[in-house]
Formats: sequence, C-alpha cells, structure tokens
Amino acid sequence: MSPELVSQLSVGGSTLVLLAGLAMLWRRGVRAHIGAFTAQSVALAATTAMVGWFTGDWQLWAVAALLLLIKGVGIPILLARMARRFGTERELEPYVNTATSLLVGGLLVLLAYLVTAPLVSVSQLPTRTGMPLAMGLVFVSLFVIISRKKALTQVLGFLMLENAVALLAVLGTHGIPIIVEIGVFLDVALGFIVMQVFVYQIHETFESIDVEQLNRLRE
Amino acid sequence: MTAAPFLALLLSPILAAAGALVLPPRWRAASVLHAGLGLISLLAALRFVALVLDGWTPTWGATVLFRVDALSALLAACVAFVAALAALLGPRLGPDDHYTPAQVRRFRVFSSLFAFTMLVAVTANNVGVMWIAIEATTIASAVIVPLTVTKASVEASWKYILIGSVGIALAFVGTVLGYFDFVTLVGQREYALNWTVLLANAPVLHPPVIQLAFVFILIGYGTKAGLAPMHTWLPDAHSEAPSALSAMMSGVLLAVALYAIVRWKAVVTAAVGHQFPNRLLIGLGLLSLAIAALSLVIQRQYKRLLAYSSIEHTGLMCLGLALGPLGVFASMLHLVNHTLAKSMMFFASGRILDRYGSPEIGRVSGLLRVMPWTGGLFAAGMIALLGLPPFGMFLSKFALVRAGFADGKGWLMAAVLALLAVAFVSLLAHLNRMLYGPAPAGIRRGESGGWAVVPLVACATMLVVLGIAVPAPITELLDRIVEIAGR
Amino acid sequence: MSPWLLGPVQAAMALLLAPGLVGAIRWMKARLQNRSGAPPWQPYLELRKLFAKEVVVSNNASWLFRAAPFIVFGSTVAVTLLVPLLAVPLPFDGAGDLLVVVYLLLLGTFFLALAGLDPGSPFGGMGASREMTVAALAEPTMALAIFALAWSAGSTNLGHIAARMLATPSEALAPGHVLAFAAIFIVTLAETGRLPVDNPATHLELTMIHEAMVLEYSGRYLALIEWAAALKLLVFFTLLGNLFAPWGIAAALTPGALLWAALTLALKLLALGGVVALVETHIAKLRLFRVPELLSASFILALLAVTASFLLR
Amino acid sequence: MRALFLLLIAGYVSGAAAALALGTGALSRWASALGAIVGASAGLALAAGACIRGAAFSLDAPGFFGPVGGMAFTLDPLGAVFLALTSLVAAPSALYGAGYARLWEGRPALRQVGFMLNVFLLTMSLVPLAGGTLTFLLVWEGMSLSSYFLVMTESDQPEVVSAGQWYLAMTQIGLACLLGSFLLLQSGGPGGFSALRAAALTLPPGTRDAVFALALIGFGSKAGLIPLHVWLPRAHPAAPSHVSALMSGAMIKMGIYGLLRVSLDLLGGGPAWWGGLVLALGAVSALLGVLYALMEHDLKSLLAYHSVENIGLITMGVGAGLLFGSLQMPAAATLALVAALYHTVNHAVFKGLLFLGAGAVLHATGMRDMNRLGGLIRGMPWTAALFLVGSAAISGLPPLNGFVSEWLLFQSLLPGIGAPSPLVAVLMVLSLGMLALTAGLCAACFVKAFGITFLAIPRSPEAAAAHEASWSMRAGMVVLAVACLVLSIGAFEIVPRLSSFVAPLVGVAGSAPSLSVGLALQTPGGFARMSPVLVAAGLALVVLTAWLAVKAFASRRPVRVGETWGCGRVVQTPRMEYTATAFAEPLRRIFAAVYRPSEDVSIDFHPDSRYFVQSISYHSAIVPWFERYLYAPVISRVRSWSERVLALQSGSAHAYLTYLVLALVLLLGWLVVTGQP
Repeated sequence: MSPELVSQLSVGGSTLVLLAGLAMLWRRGVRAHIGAFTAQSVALAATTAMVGWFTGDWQLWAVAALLLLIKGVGIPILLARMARRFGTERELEPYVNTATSLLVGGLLVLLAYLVTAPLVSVSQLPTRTGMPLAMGLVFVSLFVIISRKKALTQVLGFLMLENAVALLAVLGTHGIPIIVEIGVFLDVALGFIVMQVFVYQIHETFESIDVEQLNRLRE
Repeated sequence: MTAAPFLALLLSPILAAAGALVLPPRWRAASVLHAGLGLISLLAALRFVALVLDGWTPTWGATVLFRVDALSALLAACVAFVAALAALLGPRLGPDDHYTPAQVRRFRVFSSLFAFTMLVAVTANNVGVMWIAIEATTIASAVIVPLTVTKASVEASWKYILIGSVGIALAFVGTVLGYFDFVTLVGQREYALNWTVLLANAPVLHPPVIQLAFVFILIGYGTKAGLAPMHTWLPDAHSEAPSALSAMMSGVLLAVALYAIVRWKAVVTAAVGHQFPNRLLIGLGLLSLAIAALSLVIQRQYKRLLAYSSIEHTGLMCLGLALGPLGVFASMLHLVNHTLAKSMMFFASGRILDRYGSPEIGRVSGLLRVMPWTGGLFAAGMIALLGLPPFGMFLSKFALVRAGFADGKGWLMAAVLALLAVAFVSLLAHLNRMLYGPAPAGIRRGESGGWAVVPLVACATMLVVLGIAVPAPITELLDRIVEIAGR
Repeated sequence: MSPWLLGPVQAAMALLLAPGLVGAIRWMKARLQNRSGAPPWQPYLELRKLFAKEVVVSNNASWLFRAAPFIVFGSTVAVTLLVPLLAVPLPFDGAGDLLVVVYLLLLGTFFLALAGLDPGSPFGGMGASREMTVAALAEPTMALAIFALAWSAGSTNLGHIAARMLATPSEALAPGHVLAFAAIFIVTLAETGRLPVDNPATHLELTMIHEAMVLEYSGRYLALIEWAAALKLLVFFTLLGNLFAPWGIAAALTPGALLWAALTLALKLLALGGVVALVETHIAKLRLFRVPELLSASFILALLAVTASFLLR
Repeated sequence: MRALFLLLIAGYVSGAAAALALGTGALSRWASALGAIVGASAGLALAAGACIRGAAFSLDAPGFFGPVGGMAFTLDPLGAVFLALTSLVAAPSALYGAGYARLWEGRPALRQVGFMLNVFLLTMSLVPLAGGTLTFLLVWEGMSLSSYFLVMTESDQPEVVSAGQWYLAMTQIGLACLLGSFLLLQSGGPGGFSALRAAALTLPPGTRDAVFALALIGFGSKAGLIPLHVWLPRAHPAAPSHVSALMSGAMIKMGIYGLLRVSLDLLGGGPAWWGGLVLALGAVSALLGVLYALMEHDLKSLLAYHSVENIGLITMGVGAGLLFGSLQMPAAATLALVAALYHTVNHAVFKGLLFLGAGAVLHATGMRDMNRLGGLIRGMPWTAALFLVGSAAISGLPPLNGFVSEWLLFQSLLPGIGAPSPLVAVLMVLSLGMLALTAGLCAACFVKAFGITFLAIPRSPEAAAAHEASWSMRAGMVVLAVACLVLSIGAFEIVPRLSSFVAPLVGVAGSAPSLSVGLALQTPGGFARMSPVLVAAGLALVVLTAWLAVKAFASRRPVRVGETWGCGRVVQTPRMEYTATAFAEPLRRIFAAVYRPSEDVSIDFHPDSRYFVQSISYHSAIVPWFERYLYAPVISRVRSWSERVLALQSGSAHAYLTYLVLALVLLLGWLVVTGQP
C-alpha cells in the first residue's frame, strides 16, 4: 500500500465519519440518529483496519474488531431498545433549526482546519491529512450535545465525541498503546451504561426525557 | 519491596467494594471490614509518604505503569484519608440514619471504587491511564449521587455525568495531541505516554502543538476541577449528593483534577516556558474566584455555600500555581488544608441536615445551643476556610498573596484580596446567622452518634496543628513538590 | 511684700471686690432706667444674710448637692490665683495658663449643672441642659481667642501676655487684638449669664438658665454660689481689662505701685460694668435657639483674630 | 526580659486552660481571672522594663513556618507604651470580670467567656510585641476573632447577632487592607520589621502612598475612625461590660499603634498630605463621635460613640505629628505625638472605668436605657462616685488626666498656626475650633450621662431597687480611678519619657526636647507651662479652706430636709424630671443640619372629650448618614452583581455546556489569533 493511497483512504474514511456526524444535525428522528451513529462506528472501524493493514500492527486490527463489536453492534442494540421504550417522537423543535445548525457545523469544521494547521505541518505520517476532519467532528459533536433537547440525543452526541477522539488518535499516532486503548473502551462502555441508567431514571421521575425540564436547581 | 505498598494501597478499596457486595450491610462485621480496609489504604499512603521522604520514588508495573513521587504521595495521602473518613462516617444502618440496606450497599461498593479510581489516577505514571482513572471517577461517583432518588438529585447527577464526560473527552483530545507530538518526533514507543518520558523529551516538543494540547487539557481537567466557566455542575452535584460523597468529591476529587493539571503544567513549562501556562492559569483562577466569591453573597442553602467555597478555593490554588515556587508551595499547602477543612465541613453539614431536616440557612439558627460539638466543628471549619489565624489556611493565603506581590503582580493581588474579602464577609454573615440566635422550637438538643464526632475533632486538631506550626515532614514534602512543579 | 504673698492678697481683693462689682452694675442699670435701685453694697448684705440663714435641702438630693457649692466656689477662687489682677510677675504663673483658666471655669459649670439636676425638679434639668449647651458652644470661641492672644504675645501664660502687652503697648491696638477682645466680650456675656443670653434679674422659670440651676439652694450654699458667680464675672472683666489694656498693672511690688494698680483695676471694672449695664438696658433677651447665632458670630470674630495675628505677622 | 515574656504567655494560657478545665463554678471564674491578672502584671513588668530600663528584647524563629515566613517578637519603647496600656486595663477588667461572670455561672457561656477573654488578652498583648509581618497579622487576626466570640456571648438577642455581623465584616475588610499594605511593603523580601524599614527606603513614592493608604484603612477600621466606625457603637454595647472596657480601652488603640508603626517607624514619615488627611479624619471623627453620643440614651452605646470621639482626638495628635514631621518641625511633631500617646493611655484608663461603671449599673438594674434609670447614687454610692471620676476625667476637668492630655493636644496644634504654608495654618485653626467644640460637647454629654443615670428620682422600680456592685467589681474600678489621678499628678515624669520614645520616630537626633521643668509641663520653646500637680494641690487647698471657713463662720443650725420646689404642687413624681432625650434636645435642634431629626408624636385623646389626653407617644430618630449613604449603596451594588453572576447558574444543562464550549472556542481562537511561535 503506497502512502498516497493510504492518505486518500484515510481522508475518505474520516469524511464518511464526519458526514455521519453532520447527518445527526440534519435529521430529526431518534431512529435516524441511531442509524447515523452506527454508520459512523462502522466507518471508523474500517479506517482503523485500513491503518492497521498499512502499518502491519496487529493491535490496530484488534482495536478495529473491538470498535465494530462494541460501537457498531452492542451500543446500537441498547440504543434501539431505549428508543422503543421512550417512543420515537421526533425532536420537535431543537434549540437551533436545521438550516442554521448545518451552517454552524460547517463553520466549526473550518475552525477545526484553522486549529489543526500546525498539527498537519508538523506530522510526516501519511494519515495526517484526515486529522482536521476528526477535529471537525469533535466540534460538531459538541454542538450536537448543546443544541439537542432529548437526553438520548445528548448521549449519542457524547458517543460521537468519543468516536471523533478515537479517529484523531488513529490518524495522528497510528494507535495509542494497547493498555490505554482498552481502558478507553472500558470507560466509554461503562459511561454509556451509567448514562442509560440515568436516562431511565429521568424518564421515571420526569415522565419524559426532555432535558428542558431539568431546571429545578438554580442559583 | 516496592510492590507491597502499591498492593495495599490499590487493592484494599477493591476488596472493600467486593466485601460490601458480598456481605449483607446489616452485619456489624461488614462495616468494621469496610472501615478497616479504608484504614489499611490510608496506612499504605502514609508509608508512601515516608518512602518518598527517605528519597525513594517507588515504581511498579510493567512499563513503569505506577510511579509515586512527592506530589503523588501527598495526593494519595489526602485521597486515602478522606476515603477512610467516608468509610467510617458514610451512610450506615445506625438508629438515626434513614438509609435502606440496599442504598448502604450501593454506597459502599461505589464509594470504594471511587476511592480506587482516584488512587490509580494519582499514582499512575502513564498519562493515558491517569485520564482513564479520572474518567472512571466520574462514572463511579455519578452512580451514587442520586442515592436517595428525588427530582433534584436525578437532575444533579445527569448534569454531573454529562458535563463531566464531555469535559473529560476534551482532556483526552489534549492527551492524544500530546502523544501525537511525541510520536512525530521519536516514533512510537511502548512507554511513550509515561509522564517521566514526556517530561524528559519536553524541550524538544513543538510549541504550537503543545500549546493546543494544554488548552484542551486545561478545559478538560478544569471541568473536573470545577474551574469557571466549567464549574456549573459542581454546586448541584455537591449539594444533592449524600454528604459523605460530597465530602470526597469536594475534598479530594477537585484536588485530583488539579493534580492532573499540575502534571501537564510541568511538561508544558519545560516545553514552552512558564509564561504561556501561567497566563491561562491566572485567567481561569481569577474567573473562578470572581464567580464563586460573588455567588456566595446571596446563598440560601449551606451545602451549596460549601460547594461555591470549593470553587473559590480551587480558583485560589490554580492562581497559586502560576506565581512561581512560593506560589506553588502556598497552593499545595492550601490544597492540604482545604481537603481537611472541606471534608470536615461536609460531614458536619450532613449531621446538621439530619437534625434540622432542611438545607435552608434561614431555618438553621442557634446551632451552638442545639448541637454544641457539631456547631463548634462547623464554626471551626468555616473559620478555617476563611483563612483566619489559628487554622492553616491563614498561612497558605498569606504565602500566596506574598508570592503574588513578590512576582510583581500587585494589581492582581489587590483584585484577589478584594474578592476574598467579599467572599469571606458573606460566608461570615451566613455562619453568624446559623451559629447564633434563638434555637427553633421543637428541635432535639444534644449530640447524636457521639463517637462519630471524634474523627471530625481529629480533623480540626490537625487543621490547628497545620496553623500553629507546619510540621517538618509536610514542609519537606511540599519543598519536593516545588522542585517538580514549581520551576 | 514677698511675691508668694501676692497670690493670696490678689485672691482676697478679688473676693472683696466681686459682690461690689455686681452691686455697682445693678445700681447703674437701675439709674439708667431712672429707678432709684438698691445701693451698690447691697450684695454684701445679702451674702451676710444668706450665711446666717437656715439651709433647706431637697429630699431627693445626694451628697453631690452639698459638695457642689464648695467645688464651684473653690474652682473660681483658684482662677483668681492665676489671673494678673495687680502685679505682673505672678507667683503661680508656671502653674497654669489661659487654657487652665477656661477648664477650671468649665469644672465649676460642670458641677453646678450636676447640682441643678440632683433635686430632680424640671427647672434644674432645664437650666443644666441650657447652661451646658451654651458652655459647649462658647468653648471654640474661647480657644481661638486665646490662641490669637497667645500667638501675638508668644505664650499662653497670663503673666507673659500681660508683661508683653506692657512692654509693647502698640500691640494692644492691633486688629487681631481688638477682634479677640470683642469675641471674649460676647463669651463673657454668655458665660456669666448676662442679658442677651440669660436674664440675671428674672426668676421666671422658663427663661432663666443660671438661676434655674441654683433654684434649690438656700442658706450658706446659696451664698457660696452667688459669690462664686460674682467672682466669675470679676475674673472675666479682669481678663478683658488687664490682658487687652494692661496699663496701670504694677511692675514692681512696691506698696505705691500696688495701690495705683488696685485703683486702675477698680476703674477698669467700673468702666466694663458700665458698658454691660448700658448693653443690658438696650437689648432684650434672645430666644435660646438664637443664642447659637450670637456665639457663632463671636466664633467668626475669634477666627478672624487668629488669621489676622498670623497673616499680618 | 525573656522570662517575663514567657510568664506573660504562661499566665494567659493557664487562665484559658483553667476556664476550660474547671467547669462552670466560682472556681473557674476566679482561676481564669487569676491567670489573666498574672499575665497582665507580667506584661506591665515587661513594658516597664522596656520603658524605664530601656532593656531591648527580641525573640525570633525565622524558619518557624518553613518558606512561608517566621515568627519574630521584639519590644521597642513605642510598643512598650501600648503593652503597658493593655496590661493596665487588663488587670482591673479581669478582676471585675470575675465578679461580673456570676451571671453565667452554671452555663457553658462561662467557660467560653473565660477562655476567649484570656485568648483575647494574650493576642492583644502580643500585637505590640510582634516583630514581623506574619506574626503581626497572625496575632492581629487572633485578637479580632477572639473579641468577636466575646461580643457574641449573650447571643440570643437579634441585635447582638447583627452586631457580630457588622464587626466581622469590618475586621475582614481591615485584614484584606493590612495584608495588601504589609506585603506591598515587603514585596518579596524577608518579613522582619527591620527588613521592612530597609525595603521602605527603596520603594517608589506611588507604592509608599499605596502602603500608607491601605494601612490607614486597615488600622482606621480597627480604631473606629469615622467612615469605618459603624461596627463600634454596635459591638461594644453587645459585649459584656468588662469586654467592652477592654475593647474600648485597649483594642481600638492597637489601630493607633499600627498606624504609628507603619507610617512613622516602617515608612519613616511621608509627604504632607498624609498628616493632613489623618488630622482631618481625626477632627471629623471627634466632632461626629461626640454629636452622635449626645443623641444616645443607651449608656453603653453612648460610651462607645465617645470611644470614636476620643480616637478622633488621638488621631488628630498623630496627624499633627505626621504633618509637622513632613514640614521639618521636629519639636512640634514630638509634642503632638506625645500628646496623642498620652491621651491613648489616659483614654484607656478612664474609658475602662466608665464601661466598668456602666457594667455595674447593668448588673444591678438589668437595664442600659438611661430614660428608665435615675437615682442610682442612693443605691450604688461607690459606683456613682467612681463613674463621676470617670466622667470628670473624660470631660477634661482639671485635677484628672483627661485635662492634661487635652491641654497637651491644644498646645500641640498651636505651632501649626505658624506653619509656613497657609493651607496647613487654616487646617490647624479649623481643627483647633473642632477640638474645643468637641471638648465642650463632651462635658455636656457627660453631665447628661451621669446626671440622668445616677442623680434625682429613680424612673423605674428596678432603678429604685439597685444594689451596690460586688467588692471585686468595685476593686477593679477603684484601681482605674486612682490611675486617673496618678496619671495626672505624675505627668511631669511620664511626658518627658514618652517624648524620648517618640523623638527618634520623627527624626530628632540626639536628646529629645524635654517637655517638663520641675513639676510643670513645658511646650518646646517655653511657649506654655502648666503644672498639673500645682493645679490639683491649689484646687484642693482652696476648696478645703472654703469648707473650713464656712464651717467656722456660717450658722450652725442643722440642715432641714424639705420638698423639691414644684411651683406649689404637692407630689414630685419621676415623670416630671428631665430625661436624657430632653437634656440633649437643645443641641439636637442646634445641630439639626447634622442630625436631620425625624419626630413623630401620636396623641390619643380621651374618648369622652378632645381636650383630655389619654397618652402621648413621642418617637424621634436621627439620620444614620454613613450606614444609609455609604454602606447601603456598596452592599446593594455587591448584591446586584451577585444576582447577575447567579443568573449564570440558570439550571439549564444546555447553557452550562454552552459555557464550556464557548470557553474552549475562545481559548482556541486566542491561540490561533496570537499565533504563538
């Protein structure tokens, strides 16, 4: 695999991942969001596998497999169950309407390019070209968490943030040490489970998962 | 030789968690075991302090995974102390505690895990593992924030987990960028994420990348440390959590997050010089001091009052880090004092909440008459937090302001003193209203759970000892820390 | 005569002259109002009568009521030891200066006011309250007038001032001096309870200030207080006379000089008494809440005196 | 000297321990009082050693707190005067306190008062002994804190709670200013006072002015100078009487000590405007202090306002000293400072006496409102006589010490008239006028205080049933009364010694101007001479001869007791008497511009006819200028900021996350824009 091919593939992969993130901004339904997240996880796993194949490092293959297993399959199943449980009502009116949120998403990607300019100039790895897109996804997922009202969507935003960071790690450093990789997976999984428990609790006490109602503690 | 203390330190919370899971909480043996394991981990931490003072830096693990230097030893001691206190004074099945056995079990399991994650975070040499441990602290503590499920505690826990996780993810971005900069220079190494390696190679790293990484690190760990403007989760979480947990969170979790910032500051200072990080630290520190000080003026609940005072003291410590060697000494001394005073205050406020039944300051009056010992401890803790003489915080506040003036930042210190005056006047006004005045009718007088006051009195005496004459070992430890972080 | 004897002689002379001075003023006022009036030596007869009469004391009064007359009388007599009546090298000049004189008089007023309060009658309280108000407002004028005098004379001790005035008579007509004289004259009227501030002749409860405080006294105590009041008037007149127009004060202690000094002193007292009588026949009593205006006028005069003394130096 | 220092600490510490350990009986009362008296006498001996024998004393442990700073104790003559003053008031107050504490026997409050009193006395005695920045601030704050707890002993009334709040707030602001001032002066160097003196020489003028201004605010708030005095009339009446005596007698003097130490000793004098500002503040404090005292009818808050007035007088002396120092008139500066120091000592003694007297009245009748007291001289002859001595002393009446220091103050302001610049001369003349007016009003106020409280007919059953104070309370007061006379008679010995302490501060090389000739005091240049001894002796002699003469010549008929004259009415009821408010009514009308009194009179008539009155209620209040126009706006401003900041905590998770992201984006933007190298 020649370095040029790898850089094109990595750019392609990260573009796919970023597009899935922007889809979250575009679509309203929860089911669509879950679909977007699943696609994103698969694309991320593919990119990781590609980089693993290019560097011949078995650890990356293991990571890709783990990614696919947990984020591609496990979490979407749980998410679907939660979606069924809380009814698939559409995100009625998020804080920001679709047009402006897409515009903001674009601006954020531009900001990401500005911010990661020094990174790209410093690194010699072929996969460095994908990094601005990964940073873009970081900002887009932050914007998703801010602008969406449903607790479930906020959890999805958090998971997307984790995906973005994982992508950044793979592209920038061809894989962080395995201990840390496993630890990160463990954290993300546990974090998701606890958030899921809380979403159920919110639904139980507030009869809806609209974070808007959580404004009792002020001052 | 070196494995034993690590095992004692890290395994005992795990065993405590397992024990609490297995043994029914109603048994006397269960709570004794739980407390005992807490004490063992405290003894291990003190052993580490002794080792460090003798000049050792114990390490353990394959690729030097765990390493305890002066800074880690100090933090480990603080974490272990507060965890032992929580194990001793946490929710149990005593006559006047209204917790169900299931709640007690859940609390014991997750508070031990919480202690374990903090101890790992503090002793890990690997920066990645440190991040994982701090992320795990959020998860472990978030589970037991809503120990008694009410609308308020659910809301507080949701905000805590959400903001905490988002913040920490940004810190991971920073860690990755740091590692990225290292890889581009030296190529992939197994032990690359070790703090010692990063520090050694720091002068060679690229300044723009490291600055970018430090911004993410500061925002990320700043969220966990409760620095403004990422502090918003703290008052809700600390006032709604059970007082034992909020004692651990307010006392040490903020300190652990600050520990992470100190670690990265050392690396960044070596790479880029101290001007850039100091400017950021002063900015955030002053902002949190301002927001906390002004929020204290109109406060209706005493637990939220303590939470805002934590934000203010963390801001002060963060400010201290940026004022040269004496500043670092002052902020570390402040850290120790704050841990002792704040955990004591939250335990005392827990007892007040049990007795008066309402968290409102307005409804608590004549505290010295109703509960002389708890009232006295509450007053002593509050006066310690104000930095008044007999207690240690006066020395650290004095040293901090002195460092500020020595560093030539006169106007900054003037602003700090003014904000501290505003904060302290409002804290005193609230304290005055609670301690004195006529006791409300129908309140049962006299202390309850007599022996529970003993550890709190121990805390108070330690604060006085720190105030009258700072013991030699602590000064020695703090000097070592200044060498690490204070360049 | 040895200098140390001069003190007691001056005190004795002052004691003798004082009732006569009050009698003379009353007599002159009567003649001005073309009344025949009591003879000038009438006060001596009153004193003799009062010393013989029986003392009636209120049942509410305490030991302070009986001790106050002695303190008032004693403090006023002590003042005469400091004031240059006859000769200039005063024996007790080192003991006290003009400030001590003012404070001794304040001591007398302080205890008189307390004695006024003691029997518990409303008039005593009213008199004490008004007397202390007037005394308090007169203080700043006295202080500034003293310092105007002292600044030009180089010392606040009365002996030095009089000696300096003797040495340089032109100083007496300096503007600062004249203004200080006017200021102290107004204060004299206020302190000794003369007409514009307080009517010495009346016994109408609501208008009198000094009389109200001594309403409850009788017998020998009343005699002492009346005598002290007369002595106070004499002291003020002597201050006005000898400090501002020191001619005739004996420089040496020869009998001839002393006789001449006594004569000139008597003349000065009568002159000042005449001025006061004239003033009292022409103006009516001020309402109490107009008195501060009078005293602030005197304060301005004293202020101008002080500024004149150091501006024109 | 070191043994005395250790005895001082041991005395107070043992007193404190005794108070804690020996329960709440009479034994604990006496043991803690004994400890305090031992400590106080050790302090007095230490001070005497430093004053008379000039024995230097210093003890420092540089590394005591590690790199933070060290502890250092030194005693120089200036400090010795204030140590003597504290101990002089401490011993009688402790003795008095032992009797007064019977009130709390059997209650935990006794243990708290005994302990805190000893801690308060220890920290207050250590303030003049402190030799370094950290030590000074440590004992200074300890003094404020322990006095707060003493003020809060009877804490069930709401106004005591608010008094505590005001007091703590002012101490915190004071501490912040002092921290700023000392550390600005130290600017990184070592903390010892000698090092500070050296550092002060090299400071730029701007910083020196800042150090002085902050010190003035910090020490002014403790001393009770006018704009910062609001806590004093609230805290003193709330505290037990012997504590108020200590606070008024000694604690507020530490503010003066601090001001002298920083402005004269450490900074070594400064530009003329320093002295002018202090003089002006002193004059305003004196006049407004006495004006507000006149309107009070609560005995202890009247005495508290008089503390503000006397602090004003002392500050005028200090201000004049500073001013003359800067105008290179060392002799006049020395006289002014000696007058200030001497009045500090005198005030400590007679104000302590007055507060103890007020405490005895409170102890006997349970009331402090003068309008319901009266006629106490019959039931409490000793207390009345001693209170009279105190009142005479504070009004500056001749035989006593108040007169001597007021005379010195007048004489010290006089040379100012001859000062080169006319502005200074005008300032001097005005402050002279205000000083004289203050002296006059003070005499009027104490005629009211003593007359209405002790003389005439008792206005309430409790006043009628008043009983004399216990022997220990009287003993405390007698000691202070005798001290009043001794300080006056001994002036010719004390004043020159004070001038020898103060002269080096004002840059007088060689021997200080001797301010006394034989038995008389003499101002520099022989301007004025006065001998308190001769005045007292002459007065006593004349009064005695008058008494003997009257006894010899006047009639020997016995004194007949009759009814007070009431224009022919038979019954003389207490309601016809003058009350405190009535006594001060003329002055309220005259100074209406300052007071702006508001009066509301409500009359309810007899139901049958309009011409008969059932009851009249009269309520009048004066405008609290400073609380309303200085403190209220500041407090409301801070509260509005606080509301705006609390709006941040709006409760919505989205807003919280937005703050986080905004912070990130802003920092990144700053990073990109500045384009770090």
